Amino acid sequence: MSALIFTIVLGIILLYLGFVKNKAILAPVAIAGLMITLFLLFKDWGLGSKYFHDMIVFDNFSIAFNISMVIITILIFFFGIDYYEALEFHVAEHYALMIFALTGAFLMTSFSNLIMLFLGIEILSIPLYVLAGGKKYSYRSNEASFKYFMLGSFATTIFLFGVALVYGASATFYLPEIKIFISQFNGHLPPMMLVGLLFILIGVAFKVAVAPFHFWSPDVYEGAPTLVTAFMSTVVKTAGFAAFFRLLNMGLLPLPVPLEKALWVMTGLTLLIGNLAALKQTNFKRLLAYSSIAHSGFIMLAMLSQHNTSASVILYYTFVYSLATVPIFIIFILMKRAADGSEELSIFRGLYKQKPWIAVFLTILLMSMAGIPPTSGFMAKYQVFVLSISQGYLGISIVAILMAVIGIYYYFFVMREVFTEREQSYPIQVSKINAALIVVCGVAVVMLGIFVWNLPI
Amino acid sequence: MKNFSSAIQVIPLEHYIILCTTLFCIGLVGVLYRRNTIIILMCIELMFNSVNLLLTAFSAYHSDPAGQVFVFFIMIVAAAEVAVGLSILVMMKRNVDSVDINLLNRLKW
Amino acid sequence: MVFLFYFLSAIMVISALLVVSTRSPINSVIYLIVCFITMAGHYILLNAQFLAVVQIIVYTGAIMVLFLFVIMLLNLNKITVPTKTSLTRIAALITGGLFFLVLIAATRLTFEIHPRYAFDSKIGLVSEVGKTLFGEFLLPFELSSVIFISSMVGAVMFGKKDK
Amino acid sequence: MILLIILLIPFLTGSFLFLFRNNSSIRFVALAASVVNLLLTLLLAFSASASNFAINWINFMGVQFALGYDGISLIMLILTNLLFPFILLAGFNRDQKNVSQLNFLILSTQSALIGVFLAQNAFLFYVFWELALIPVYFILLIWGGDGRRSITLKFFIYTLTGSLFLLFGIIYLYHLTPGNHSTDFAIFRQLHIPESNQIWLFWILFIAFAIKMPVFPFHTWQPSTYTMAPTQGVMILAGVMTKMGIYGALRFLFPIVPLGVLYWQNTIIILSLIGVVYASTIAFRQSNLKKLVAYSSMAHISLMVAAMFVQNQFALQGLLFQVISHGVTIVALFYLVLIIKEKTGTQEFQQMGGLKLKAPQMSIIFLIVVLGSIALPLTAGFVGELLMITGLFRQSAWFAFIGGTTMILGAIYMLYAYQRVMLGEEKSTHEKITDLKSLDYLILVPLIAIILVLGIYPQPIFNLVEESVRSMQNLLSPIATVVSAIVH
Amino acid sequence: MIPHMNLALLVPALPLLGFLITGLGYKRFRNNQAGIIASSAVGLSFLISLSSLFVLRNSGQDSATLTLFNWISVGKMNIPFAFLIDHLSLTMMLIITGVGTLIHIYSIGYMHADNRVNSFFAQMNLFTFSMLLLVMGANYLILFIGWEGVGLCSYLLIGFWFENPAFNYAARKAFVMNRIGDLGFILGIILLFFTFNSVSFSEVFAQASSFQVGAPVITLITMLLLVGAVGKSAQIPLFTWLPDAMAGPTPVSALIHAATMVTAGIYMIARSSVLYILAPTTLTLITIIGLATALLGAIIGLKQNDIKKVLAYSTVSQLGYMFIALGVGAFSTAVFHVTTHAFFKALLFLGAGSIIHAMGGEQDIRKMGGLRTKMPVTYWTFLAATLAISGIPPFSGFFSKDLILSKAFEHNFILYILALGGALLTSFYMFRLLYLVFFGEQRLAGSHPHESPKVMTIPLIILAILSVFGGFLNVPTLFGGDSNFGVFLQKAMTSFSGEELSHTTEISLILISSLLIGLVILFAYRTFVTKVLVPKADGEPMSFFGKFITNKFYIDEFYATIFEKPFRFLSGFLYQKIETTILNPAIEGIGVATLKLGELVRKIQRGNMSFYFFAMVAGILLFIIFILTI
Repeated sequence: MSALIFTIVLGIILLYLGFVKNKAILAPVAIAGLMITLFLLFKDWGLGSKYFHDMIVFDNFSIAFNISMVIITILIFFFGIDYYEALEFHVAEHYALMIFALTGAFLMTSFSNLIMLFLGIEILSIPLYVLAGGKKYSYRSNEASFKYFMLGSFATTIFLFGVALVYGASATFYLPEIKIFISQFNGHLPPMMLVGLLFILIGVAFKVAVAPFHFWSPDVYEGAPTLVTAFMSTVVKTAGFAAFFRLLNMGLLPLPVPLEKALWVMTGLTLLIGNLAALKQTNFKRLLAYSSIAHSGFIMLAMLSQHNTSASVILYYTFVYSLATVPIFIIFILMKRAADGSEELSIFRGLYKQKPWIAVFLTILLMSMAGIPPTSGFMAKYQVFVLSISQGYLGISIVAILMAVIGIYYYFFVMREVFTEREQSYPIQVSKINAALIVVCGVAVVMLGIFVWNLPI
Repeated sequence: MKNFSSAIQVIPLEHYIILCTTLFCIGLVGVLYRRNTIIILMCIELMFNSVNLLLTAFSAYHSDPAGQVFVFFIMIVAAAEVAVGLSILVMMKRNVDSVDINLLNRLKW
Repeated sequence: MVFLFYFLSAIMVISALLVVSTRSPINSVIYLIVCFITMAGHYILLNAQFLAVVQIIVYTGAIMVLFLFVIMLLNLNKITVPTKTSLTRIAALITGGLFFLVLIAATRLTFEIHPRYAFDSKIGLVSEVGKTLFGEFLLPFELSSVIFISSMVGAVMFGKKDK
Repeated sequence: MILLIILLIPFLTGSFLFLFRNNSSIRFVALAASVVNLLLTLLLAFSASASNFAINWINFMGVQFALGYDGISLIMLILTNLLFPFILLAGFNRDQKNVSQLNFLILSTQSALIGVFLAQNAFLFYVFWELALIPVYFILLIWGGDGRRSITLKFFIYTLTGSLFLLFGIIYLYHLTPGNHSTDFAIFRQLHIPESNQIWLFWILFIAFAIKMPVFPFHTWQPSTYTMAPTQGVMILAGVMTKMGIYGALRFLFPIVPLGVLYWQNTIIILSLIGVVYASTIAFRQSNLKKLVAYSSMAHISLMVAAMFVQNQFALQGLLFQVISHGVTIVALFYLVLIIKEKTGTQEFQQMGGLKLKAPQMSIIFLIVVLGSIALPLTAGFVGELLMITGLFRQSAWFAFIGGTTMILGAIYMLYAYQRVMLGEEKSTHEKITDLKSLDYLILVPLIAIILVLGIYPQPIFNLVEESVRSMQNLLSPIATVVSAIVH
Repeated sequence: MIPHMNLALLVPALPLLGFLITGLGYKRFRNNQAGIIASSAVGLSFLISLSSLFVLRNSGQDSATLTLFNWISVGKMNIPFAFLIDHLSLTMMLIITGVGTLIHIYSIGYMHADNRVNSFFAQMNLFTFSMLLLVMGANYLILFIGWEGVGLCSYLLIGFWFENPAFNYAARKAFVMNRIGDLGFILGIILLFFTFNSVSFSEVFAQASSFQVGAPVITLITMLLLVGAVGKSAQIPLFTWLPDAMAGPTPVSALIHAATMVTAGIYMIARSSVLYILAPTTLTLITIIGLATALLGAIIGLKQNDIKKVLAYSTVSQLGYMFIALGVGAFSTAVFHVTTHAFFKALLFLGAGSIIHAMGGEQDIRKMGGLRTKMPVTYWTFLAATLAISGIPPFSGFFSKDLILSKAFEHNFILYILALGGALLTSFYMFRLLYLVFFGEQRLAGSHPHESPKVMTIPLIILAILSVFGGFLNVPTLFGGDSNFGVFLQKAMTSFSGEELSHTTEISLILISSLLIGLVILFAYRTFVTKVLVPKADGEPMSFFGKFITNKFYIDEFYATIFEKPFRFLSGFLYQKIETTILNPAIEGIGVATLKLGELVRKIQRGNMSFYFFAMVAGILLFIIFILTI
């Protein structure tokens, strides 16, 4: 709880710091603040404290996810030092909004009442609508923000309608009570309840870009400022899945059969669409967007294979995925800068010759994304498959495996560009801090693959 | 004021549900039907309101104030969203000089 | 009371339909305001006085005015946005209709909702709502400030003219 | 502990290569490491005491970092460590770009391959299995020939598809293990999986190996990849990595899904035999020397697969013997292809001929290798093929006959190749050709010596693997009882 | 263990040593050094073989086994690297080393001008080594090593002048055809192994007695072994490689394709006589194959104009006779014919080599003539050999061939008639050759034939002596002899002990055949010497049969049509149709289809907001229906 409060305060502090007109102090303050948050979060570990009539529950699950998200945010802020050098206005707002979004994410990991979920989603989303449009005069940024907002609020109405229906049937917003309510039907839920739950699930699924509610994500990811995209595809995704899992785990398990089947269909569709659409992608940012959809599919797979390690697997998956994604985005930013704003895959050509170390780490990161041992991405996928196969979902596991192959194809397609020579490669400039962080992330990605952990959450 | 009667006592709950569903669907059709962004925004507001009414009706039916508090929060969020949405709209108008939602389609495939 | 319910409902539905179908945004706003006012009437019928007041203040008083401002500020009434092709319109209507049918079917299918508590007409009163809001729902109430601050920041960011 | 040392030496040395600036010192250090490894391996092979290494790794997933070996592993280990010095030598004095990276990648491959052969649990096996592929991918991508971009990707995706199915199989087996799940081979072996499951599980596991080996319809990646690959890459691929498939099949299929093996036995044998005839026939048609050798490799491997699936002692011993023999022969062949390419500037038969006039020594060595490849008695190839055909004969005389056609077809296409390259009139393009250099002798003479010595005195290898083959048969004894149950 | 028997190990070891010395150090030798080393290696082998013979005789034992080491020992399969010295192998060893020495010496002269003479001798030595391995092996696998080894050397030596693509083709053809036979052979060995659990001669033959005559498994084994023999000994249908093998240097033809290697098949069957006795069906087949080959070879020989081709077809024909002998169960007779044939056919080839040498490489007999005076030694030795091959008493060929004919007569009268016909044809074409080459006028303008040097003529003379008197090794009882040779061999193999022919029948048979042969020689003399009838040039029109025979019954073309072309077609079909058109695109097609699908899926993302709304609503709608109906 103290972490939550502290983060909000931090956001406000950052807003005020905007008046100082000194961009240089923003990132250090934000990072220091988040470090403190991290410390506060660690302090709560194992306490399982509940607050305000059980509105939010800071159990180990939420703390673990929060820690993971804070770490990723810190990473992004570190990269932001360099990134926001170029930006002149509203830097403080950017930091503050990200912090606010993080607050929303905290709520999404710790809610136990639908209203907290709703508020969490909104607190997360509204700053993101703004952040996506952060490059005010950029047409693409504008479009991204607009699309995100329109589709997002539409999804919110759907979500709310679902909440209303569930409330109508069960007369409560508390997940444990909903669970009790559901359990008295022995799996034969009334249609109203079913539809209501479906709508709620769709509302959350929208946030994590699960097909067929994923349409916003490629466009928004492509149009938004790259750092924001990195934030969205990591922290927001983590928060979304934490919320999703919590919703299922606290409120709906064992999942009513029709809903379960619907979710399986969504998982399959997500895997298919995410991977297939990325296959022929030539825009790197968009490729990452589709790949992020694809990863959603894998996480869904882990989530639906209900097992007591599912939460840990999702945490591991989202964390290592984020850990690989952020530096990839950073390398991309650097490449894009060098290539005069081009976002095509071909800008990576010749990187190996130009900066072999960057190329090697990019390779490691991409390998992690593709799921090649011994990187952590492989371990994540492995654990997902262990879950899904142990729970007997063989058919969808085969589909997932085939899709993993496709995934390998497009990641290695990029890698191939990196190692192909070109007459004049783009003169990429890497600042020391960025280089250090890329190295740290690359090493961490491998190390996490070798030292796999399993948290009891 | 103390014993003010409530419509929920005489009107069947189904009627409220039908009414709200109708409104919700009208809003939905509006979203699909129109290309003017501002009207689509209004339609979304309409959908919010239908949810509000539904929640209030349920709240009254269950005699549980939580539903009405939820409505209050929805209103808060709706207001915030409208603020952000309209500013995005303004920005869009500034950039492309139109409010046609289909004009923004450079990001695709 | 029954009559009042149907009367309000009729106005509400008709004005809602008009919101969707009118060409001019200004008219749409006006109809939407009508719709929201009838909605407030519904709240009063349901004895949710607090909500009725908030509805009037927030929606008709703030949100819709905001809409009006924007429309007039940007001179949107003059801009003609091309209408959709008739095919998409029909598709929209059919989709919406289907949606309606399915939802109705889902909500009516052989299920009786049992009220949770014994009837109490006072729950919608300001005092009751206030107690709940500042008791059970204190945390969300506090946190909703974050929503406002971020939307405010956003609006300022977008609206402010940079040199 | 020695196992861990053997596993790590190449990789660690490879990592230190970046400290050197001088190309020749890089190569020398790499070579020294691999030679040391070879010596250690031989020490291991001929020392009486067994050696194991195990530490806990990922406890909650039942994964130990456990290394160990039996005769089959040992054969593979010897092959790997025997071939890598030559593979590294093949790079000496050649004009290559990024020497340190190349040698690092080669050494990493060696480590990964050693890991595959030593791994004692399926997870570790899988990790090394994939790891072996990565450096090879880069070797092909960076140092490959024309069309490397698309061919490499195709190769990689193709093999990975198989691997992921293997992964599926491993996880499936893992979830069948009792109690706290485990991926140990030892525990996998004790699973009694119902036959209906074994029947499909067989394919899930087999596809990865089938693609790697490759078995008939899964081979299409191979010729183009071999043709495009740099010589050192193709040596690794053909010499050692094909054996990974064989090793994997021996590790997974027979002990774990014996009933599945039994069910599909004839199918696989027939497929492999089709592969033998098919590849041999196609090889004759090739106009490119490297491609011809590629198809010849496929033909030999197919015969090995067929022999593997008849599962009797002759076939298994012959197979394991042939593993070494084929590895040595194919490496020598590809090295010769490289020299020929360097000398004539081409691999197309049309532009070659009469090389024997200018380079008689090379032609003799080439001939000896060719003879080894077509299994002339007193070369290693003969011993292996004889035993394999004997094994096939036990299953069915027709299998032996079709497998034996490799003797005829092999002679047809290999001698055709020899004739087109070495014999005939001298081509005018061959003006400045010289005979072999001392480096070439350093590589080729030991390889030929191995081919001949093993052909004349093969017994040490048989002694090495006999026990494992017997234990393998013991593992298969349940099958035997089932077979007899079906027969009676 | 027989004392001093280990000496016999030197017999194969010396040629191997010679091979290694000449092969590895081939750059350093000048002039005739390599030839001398090689010849002396083989010569020493001959001496040692001879001494081994005496050692064996003195020991009073029939055979000796020398084991070097365990070659392959896998499970029940236990194959030692061992040699068996018995009378049969000693006979073969003596032939190989004896004739081999002469041919090696001869080669010194014949090849002196060639710049790769050193490698020639290396290969010759390697061949001798392999051949010795073949005949000395104590089990079928060692035999097989030699069997394949001689095939290899044959390949190398046929293609010795490798600049000529046609020669290379011939070499490859020889190797591949041999390999076809070898496949049958190796399968036979494997079946043998599974039948007897051993492949060593002694054990197999010891166990064979437990099988009945005509046991299917024995028949199958013998049939498979026969396939090998047919390939190696150039019988129908695998004989076409032998005439083409004449591409090699002439000493090679003499050593490999006349005296030794081609008789390996006969040796192997003779060696396996114990098994073959048990398989009458196979024996009948052997007889038929032998007869057909004998006649076919003889008929084709009638019309050949290349001196070496004539001799090649004559070899094919003579091998057919040996097969007949094997087929009727007269194994020792077959080996006897092998021996005499080695003498006179080697002589013939060497003589032909001498002629070719003299004519400056010309091989067409139509362009020769009148060499009798120019090359007297060659002429006389050639004449001796011709008389021997024609079976004129008392030349060596007479004894062996007559024995075969009489055995054939014993067996079947028609067989005898046909075999006799073949013999007549043999004498006709041999004398045709003799007359065309040595009689009449010299037909090639501008050449100055001269007698060959001593190093070549001395071997000729030695061989001529052997050809003339070699038959006395095995004088039948009819002439007061005691069939020494046959008795000698009896210890190593079995034979049918059919009833002996009465002496009167035998004498009448000899008289008839001698008379007929005399008539044929006379006829040939009238045709080619008196009438000076020279065979027509290639282009001139010929009768149908003439053409048919001149073109060797179109068998090469026939094989090309039914084997080679289909194989080429199949190869092309598999590569271009199956591999390139079906399999490759099929796998690639999966990839391409996936990419196409990806493209399609990508196109769903249209960038159009209205569409996104529609898609979302449609999705929701479908999911509601989905969960409500399921």
